[in-house]
Amino acid sequence: MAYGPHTPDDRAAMRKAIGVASTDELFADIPAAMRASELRLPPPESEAELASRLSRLADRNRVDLVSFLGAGAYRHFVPAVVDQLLLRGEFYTAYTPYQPEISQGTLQTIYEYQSMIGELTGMDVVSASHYDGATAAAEGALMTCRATRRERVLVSRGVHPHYRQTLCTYFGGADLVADEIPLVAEGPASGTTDLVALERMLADPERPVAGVVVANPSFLGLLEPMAQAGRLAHAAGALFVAVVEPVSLAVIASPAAYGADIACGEGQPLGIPLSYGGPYLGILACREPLVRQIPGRLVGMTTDIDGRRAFVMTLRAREQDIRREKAASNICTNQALCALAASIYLGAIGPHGLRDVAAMGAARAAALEVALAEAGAPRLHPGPYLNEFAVRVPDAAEVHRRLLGRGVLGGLVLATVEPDDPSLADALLVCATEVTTLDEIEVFASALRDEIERGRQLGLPGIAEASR
Amino acid sequence: MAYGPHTPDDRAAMRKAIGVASTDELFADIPAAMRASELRLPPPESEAELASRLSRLADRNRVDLVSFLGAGAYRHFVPAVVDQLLLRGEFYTAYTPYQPEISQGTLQTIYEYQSMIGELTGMDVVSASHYDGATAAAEGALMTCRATRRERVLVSRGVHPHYRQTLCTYFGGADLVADEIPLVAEGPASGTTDLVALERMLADPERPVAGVVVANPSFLGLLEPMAQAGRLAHAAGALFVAVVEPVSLAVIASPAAYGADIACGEGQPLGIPLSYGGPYLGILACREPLVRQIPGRLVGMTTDIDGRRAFVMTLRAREQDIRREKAASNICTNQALCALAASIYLGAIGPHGLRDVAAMGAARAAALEVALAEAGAPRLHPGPYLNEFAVRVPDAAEVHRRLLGRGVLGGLVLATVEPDDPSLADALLVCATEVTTLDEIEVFASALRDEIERGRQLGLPGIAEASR
Amino acid sequence: MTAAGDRLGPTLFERSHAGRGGGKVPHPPKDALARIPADQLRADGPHLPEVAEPELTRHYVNLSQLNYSIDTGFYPLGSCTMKWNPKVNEWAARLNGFASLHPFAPDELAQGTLQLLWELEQALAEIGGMRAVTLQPAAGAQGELTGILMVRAYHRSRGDMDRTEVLVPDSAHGTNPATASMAGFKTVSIPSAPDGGVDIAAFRATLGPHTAAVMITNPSTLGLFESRIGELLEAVHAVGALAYMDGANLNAIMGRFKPGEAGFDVMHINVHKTFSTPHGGGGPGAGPVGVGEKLLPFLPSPRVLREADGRFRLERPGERPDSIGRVRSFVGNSGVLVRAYAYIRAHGAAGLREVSDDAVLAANYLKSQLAGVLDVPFSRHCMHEFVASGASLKAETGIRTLDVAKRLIDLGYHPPTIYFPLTVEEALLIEPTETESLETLDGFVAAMRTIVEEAHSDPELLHSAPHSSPVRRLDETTAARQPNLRWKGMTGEQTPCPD
Amino acid sequence: MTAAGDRLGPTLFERSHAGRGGGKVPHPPKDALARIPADQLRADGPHLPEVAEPELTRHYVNLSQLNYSIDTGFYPLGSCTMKWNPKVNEWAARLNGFASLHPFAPDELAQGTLQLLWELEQALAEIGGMRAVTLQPAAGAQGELTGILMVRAYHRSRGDMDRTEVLVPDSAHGTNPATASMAGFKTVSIPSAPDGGVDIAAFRATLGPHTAAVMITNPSTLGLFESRIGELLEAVHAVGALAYMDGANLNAIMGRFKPGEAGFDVMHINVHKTFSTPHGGGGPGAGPVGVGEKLLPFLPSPRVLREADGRFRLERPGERPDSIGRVRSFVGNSGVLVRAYAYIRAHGAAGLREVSDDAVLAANYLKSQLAGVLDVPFSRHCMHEFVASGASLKAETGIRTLDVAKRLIDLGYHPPTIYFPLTVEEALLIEPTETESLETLDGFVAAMRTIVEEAHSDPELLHSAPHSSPVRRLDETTAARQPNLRWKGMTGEQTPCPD
Ligand SMILES: Cc1ncc(COP(=O)(O)O)c(C=O)c1O
Ligand SMILES: Cc1ncc(COP(=O)(O)O)c(C=O)c1O
Repeated sequence: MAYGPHTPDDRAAMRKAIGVASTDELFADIPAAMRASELRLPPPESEAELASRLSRLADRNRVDLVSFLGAGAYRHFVPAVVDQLLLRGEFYTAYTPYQPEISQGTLQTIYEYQSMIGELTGMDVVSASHYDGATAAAEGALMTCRATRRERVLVSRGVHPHYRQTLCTYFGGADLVADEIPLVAEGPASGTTDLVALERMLADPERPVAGVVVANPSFLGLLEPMAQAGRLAHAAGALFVAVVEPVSLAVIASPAAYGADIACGEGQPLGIPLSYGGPYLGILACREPLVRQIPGRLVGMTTDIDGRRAFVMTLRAREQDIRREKAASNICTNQALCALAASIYLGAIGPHGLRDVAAMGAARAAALEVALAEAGAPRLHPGPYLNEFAVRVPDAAEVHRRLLGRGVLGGLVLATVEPDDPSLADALLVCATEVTTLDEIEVFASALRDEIERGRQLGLPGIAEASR
Repeated sequence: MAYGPHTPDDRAAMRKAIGVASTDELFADIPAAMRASELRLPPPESEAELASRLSRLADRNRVDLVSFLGAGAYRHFVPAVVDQLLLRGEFYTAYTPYQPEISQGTLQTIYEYQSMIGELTGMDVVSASHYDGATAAAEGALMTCRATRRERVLVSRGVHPHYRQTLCTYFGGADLVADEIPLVAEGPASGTTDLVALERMLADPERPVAGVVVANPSFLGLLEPMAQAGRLAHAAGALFVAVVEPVSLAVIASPAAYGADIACGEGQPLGIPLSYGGPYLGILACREPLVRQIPGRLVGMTTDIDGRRAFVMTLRAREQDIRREKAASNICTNQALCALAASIYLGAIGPHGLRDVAAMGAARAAALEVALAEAGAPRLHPGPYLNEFAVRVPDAAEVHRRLLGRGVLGGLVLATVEPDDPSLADALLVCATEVTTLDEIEVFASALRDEIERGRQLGLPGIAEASR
Repeated sequence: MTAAGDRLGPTLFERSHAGRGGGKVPHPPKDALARIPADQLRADGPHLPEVAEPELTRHYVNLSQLNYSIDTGFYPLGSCTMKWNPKVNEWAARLNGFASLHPFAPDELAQGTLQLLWELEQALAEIGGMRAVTLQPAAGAQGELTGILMVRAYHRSRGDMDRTEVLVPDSAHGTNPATASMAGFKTVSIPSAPDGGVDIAAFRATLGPHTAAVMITNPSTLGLFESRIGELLEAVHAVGALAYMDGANLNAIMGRFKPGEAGFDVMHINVHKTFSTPHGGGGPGAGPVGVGEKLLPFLPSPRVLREADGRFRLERPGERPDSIGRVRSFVGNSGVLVRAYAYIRAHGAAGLREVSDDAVLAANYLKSQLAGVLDVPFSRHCMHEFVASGASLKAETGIRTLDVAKRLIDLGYHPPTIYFPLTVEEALLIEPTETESLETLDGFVAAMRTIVEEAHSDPELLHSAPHSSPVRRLDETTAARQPNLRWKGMTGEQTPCPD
Repeated sequence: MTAAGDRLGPTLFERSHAGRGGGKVPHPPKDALARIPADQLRADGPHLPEVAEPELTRHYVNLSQLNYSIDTGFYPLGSCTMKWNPKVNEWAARLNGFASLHPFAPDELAQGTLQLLWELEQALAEIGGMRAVTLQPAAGAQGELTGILMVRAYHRSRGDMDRTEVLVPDSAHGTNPATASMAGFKTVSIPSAPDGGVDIAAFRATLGPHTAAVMITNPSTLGLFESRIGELLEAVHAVGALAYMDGANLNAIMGRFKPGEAGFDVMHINVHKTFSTPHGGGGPGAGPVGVGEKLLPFLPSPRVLREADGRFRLERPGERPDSIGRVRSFVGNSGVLVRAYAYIRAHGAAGLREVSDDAVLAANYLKSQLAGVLDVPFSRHCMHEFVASGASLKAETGIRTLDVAKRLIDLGYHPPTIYFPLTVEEALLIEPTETESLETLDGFVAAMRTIVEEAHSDPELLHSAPHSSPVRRLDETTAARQPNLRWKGMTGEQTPCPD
């Protein structure tokens, strides 16, 4: 066997001790009629062969393009110390810290993670991690229903579409209602959550609202009127859930500052590789009064019988292994190692470094805005943004495809994720971070200019429309 | 500062405690006239900038060619476990284990390294590592002079030219003599050490020989008449030094088996990356009677005051820090981490795996021999080889250069390292290991066939000569 | 610090000193945020630790050494399959082509990962005897939710709206009932028979037109193969319900039993158990779900598709209207799935079967050796794990299973899972896995013997164990009564960045 | 194993069990070796350990935890510059383009590394004030040998054959005299003056026409800058000898003193000290050598050259006939040099100067704090390290420096270098480096205070220290009298260790 220690002699010794003549006897409980058909899989490979297969597969992915893609997952510089510490077997080959006496490493790092996310969000309670931003948002929304005993949440359309879809799946299962708050269609606030609609939706006495969920920055990169949305929610007896991006919190107002009750979001930008969507880090945090509603693990500080400071999982009565069908959630395995990655990243980069990351992204994005506008792709919305924004590009999908051939991954074609929103039909969502260089912006802008020009000359439908 | 902890406040506090107003005062002992001129270096870089600079430099190296280059440094598959364990800071950020109570990790791994190399070579004593194969060979040769109190060694021309040159540098410094044993020019033994010449050189009563140094396989890849050479050396009262390649020792007779007194060689093939020549691993081992002559560190097994088994550096009276000008060598810092890499590699691959590596290299080399011969590049020497051999190629340097353009690194142009040996004028030294695929051999052979053909058509001088 | 001396250290917050650290990224222009309205900007903080790289590293290196882990010793935690995590898998997942691929990368840029995911789906379907597999769920529990939501969608699609119950054996893992609740079902607990299997009569009595699904863990959390599985499945299907298999214990049965072939309609797999992806101190894992024909239309979206020309692509939004939708963002925990794929390719069919055989052999061996030492309530052959009990020991000596577990720590072993399953008094659920040597198993048995002797000769030693661990038994009551869940305030002063 | 319980384990040989392991490489055809004459083949063995990957890993992980290291704590080992080893450097050296480059790769395939090496040579020459630098030597001691061999070649090239002596201060590191011997010279020891500097009068008396070179360590191994350096160099050159500078202590003087500018003819640099490449438990390092005008022709070959078109190449064999030749295979420890380059680029000129300033500041701070605790024989400002002495303590309490060192282990610190330099009684050579925080330095001082108190109150505690380390004081006598230098034979039986 590839990794196991057992030799034929070892197996014979074990069989003898057990008192069976063959290993087959141990499987006698499997009814004869139900024994498995032959297992058809490719033959085993030595590590050398396997390594070369995996290298070839990895090389089939193209990660060499100049990229402006964000949309919920972000490229950042990760200091080398992060991965080298993550590779310590004592961390990554340990289980959930059920035996605190020999798990203080994991426990203290989780406590510190909770503390760091507490600092970023301003929240009192931080769960030890959820699967990703989408499920954290769904769990956050479910918390509002449990806490208020109401059955309806309002979710801004500015929340990442995957999060909205996940939330719908979870709410559908639980026989709860999730309604969408529209975005402002025109004017200076266009693209942000429609506060008038929100107020109206909250006012329905038949259908009391448990929670209001708004993202800042929004999926479209816009800064949202969080304080106002929160006030409206609270006025209607609802809780306010902020979906946040953690790097932005180095410079953008914290959920606590604008009165959110629950903060959730995707922790991937904190030192976690893109890895085609996972493993990422679901951030979920809340104010103290909601502590018994929060799902997932919590680690607390205590002492041992010798009076030494120590850490332990606590308030376990919320969890499935204790409460079973009455648990706050079914979550068991979480994303602890990703939480560790985020902690080490934050420790390595420090508060000033994190501010630099956020502000550099903002600076590069401003340069990108100017360059793209000059290239013929102006912003779609006028409001303030941090480091991501939508631009109007005639025949966006085709232009985007052609840019790939020129080595540029020109952000996200918004129509592919929001096919039903005509306002996003010819638009790209683009993003810059601290790793975006001015050269890359130049490359993107000039390639885009060429392609728009080319489309105009061909008189493609999208272009025709845009030039009307 | 990039990595340091000191803030301006910290520095002020330290200055205050010391009682100086400025750090400059601490440097008052530097005579004013001798203060340094301004240091002119490129500006500092953040880790993000530095990482991107280093990536770009690394990418300027071309390591994607199909390679048949060996000649003293070999490509091998290295199991992933090797590097992951080497990255453990407790190993690589420790110093020489001067405090054995808190260095048992390093000490035990060195003891195990000594034991493993002892198994491979059959020698009783193995030094904790030398700089590389070349310096190990030089130190091995120096040992023979100390042990015999004679001043002359004979070195086969079949020893790697870098080793011979290094040995000459060391011997020149020590006012000792190193004479070269020629290779057999023709016949079935051509290319191997000339035993007749050796016998003659050993016979000179005026110039008694301390040691005879022969490599197996030789630089040209040939298996040498080690037993005979050793017998001749011993008959003349000289010691016999074998230069060995450690992977080959899985299948080839060990130095102990053919009576060598000292074994040395390059340990790089044991799981150490090519890294453009270093850090590598100088293997140096000897029989028990020579233990007080061997330079470098030795770790021995002992007990602590509680009777627990433990390891410690021992027989230190050979070393520079104790014996100063009378030491066996000036070596201090060695290649301990590379010795650890070799140990982990051997532990991971196991004795059977190591045999597979050696035998697979032999099998691939045999296929390569056939393919190259068919392509027009026959072997230069008829004798047996393991996995490396020389082939005659008309206009070798030019053909080799043109192969690069076709993505093939066709071994070593022998004339570049042995410019004075006419028998190697139009020859390539090629090598196969377990990572060489049959496809790669095919690519090499067919490209070579084309290039030889092309040269023939152009009637290049080298070709003209060869077709005579 | 750790090779000798006290092994505990301060928090990173206590190590913080204003002005330390930095040097990782270039500084932005001063006016970088000038265009952002002031009321959107953060007024203060965040007050994160400021430490230089050396101190940061020591902090984590020293903390890591306080952990027990597979990489340091034997970890026979039942139900968790703490098998070896191969090092090549860690290398593979970090290959730049995998690690730097953006989840919204157009399909044409993602062919390597898409192929890997597609091949992995095929392999898991083959192992489980299922028609198709989704890799989207992030963990076993989310796999369960995904599966039960599909069951729900299936019944609804047939207009069968009254199935409000999910049946779960009393020995089941807590995630099973919790999942049923999250999916809007009522959990009905079904009792175990004395032999550890499901009580068939009670089971039949509970089944009915309200039953949406039965969730069966097979082998069960008692480590026993459900020998009446044929009868059970027939009864489930006879009432129109579906059969869910909790495949967390798949490690016992690869190549021996394919749940889909046997008649299960849906199952989840824990790649962080059977397929060796590391547990990470609590995660991440992945919980692929396999389905039979009936549930195919309801699989979450997007699926990974192979086109006629051999290229791979993701399903587009809305392409499969009956899908239950998304259960998370993007396609799944791809970085984890790379490891599972590597594990399966390293083994092939024969290797995986050998894994299960060796896991079962090791468990039965350990059981046979412990039989005289502790109670072993179920005498028939176990699968990959088995339940022991400290009931007699407690009766004789007053030593509880908790004490035994804590004493094991002193002897250098991670304790087994204790007090689970809930159906066995003073339970120890012991799972050696296939990657532990005979010497290791024997060492563990010897330690258990020693402890049982100590229970008679020196019970106080056990009550107060562990003695040699970095900390000793903890005050969990205070932790819960006055929760301290985060550090507040830094020890140093905050000042601007030095570099 | 390590989070609790006994921390020692068996050797890998004792863990071996025939038939374990494997799976790493494919099997060759059976007849792969058939073409090789039988008498060339190995008859038996090698009897290397056979272990599976889990056991192998645990072996090394657990062993690693028995080590003290920079990554775990404060390591003030004087003369060794145990500074922080930045993690980005480890990443860089492992980049495939660097790590997989063959040393015989044609220059056109090696432009990245050649450029790096060339730039590094320039940077080191600038820091040392030298004309040129060779990166070939594998360590400091080999740098010394290279330098002294160049000195020898220089004198010979001028027909000056009678220079048979190298002068070395009595406080010098052992490699200096050992090097002189290896290069065929006689070592003449020159005494120190009471202020720790060279005794000028004695020095002048020793200098003469037989003097080939003087090897000066500056700052000296006492941590003192040689304030009479101008006089010394003048005297050396006046007799036609050359001045060698042992630059192992360069960490103190970057940006403050350039040896080449000051008049040194040749120096070596330890990149594993000043430029942060890890010590690796004993190596590898690299010992670049800088030379002034006079020794330029003698530099070892090959050098790295930059062509007019900006491309880089290696010197060809024989291209520079006066070269002393090779001192090793290939161009040098390139993988180590990548790390040194990264360190220099991370700091730039200001950063390197700050490194030295902070190293000197920290050493003087520590000295000031320890002044009342131990003897501090030299009162003037030290450079990056300083000598303390336990002479008074020994006189008062019988406690030796060795006991102090061992007791430090219990308190969580690596001891300083002890009994070196040889010129100071009961010496402790203490080098904090620039990467240790004030809190760490203060903690060390407090520990020293505690120990000195204990020396009076509880001397037995110190005689028998350390108490908390994995092993205690060793029987070094038996180790040397009956050396056991390798394991012979495999056991597979021994199972003292549970993991
Ligand atoms: C039997 C069983 N089912 C389900 C689960 C839940 O899996 P996960 O922890 O991946 O959510 C577990 C994990 O502990 C389990 O043991
Ligand atoms: C002053 C001094 N010179 C020379 C050396 C030798 O350097 P290396 O150990 O790299 O050979 C050392 C190293 O310990 C040293 O401290």
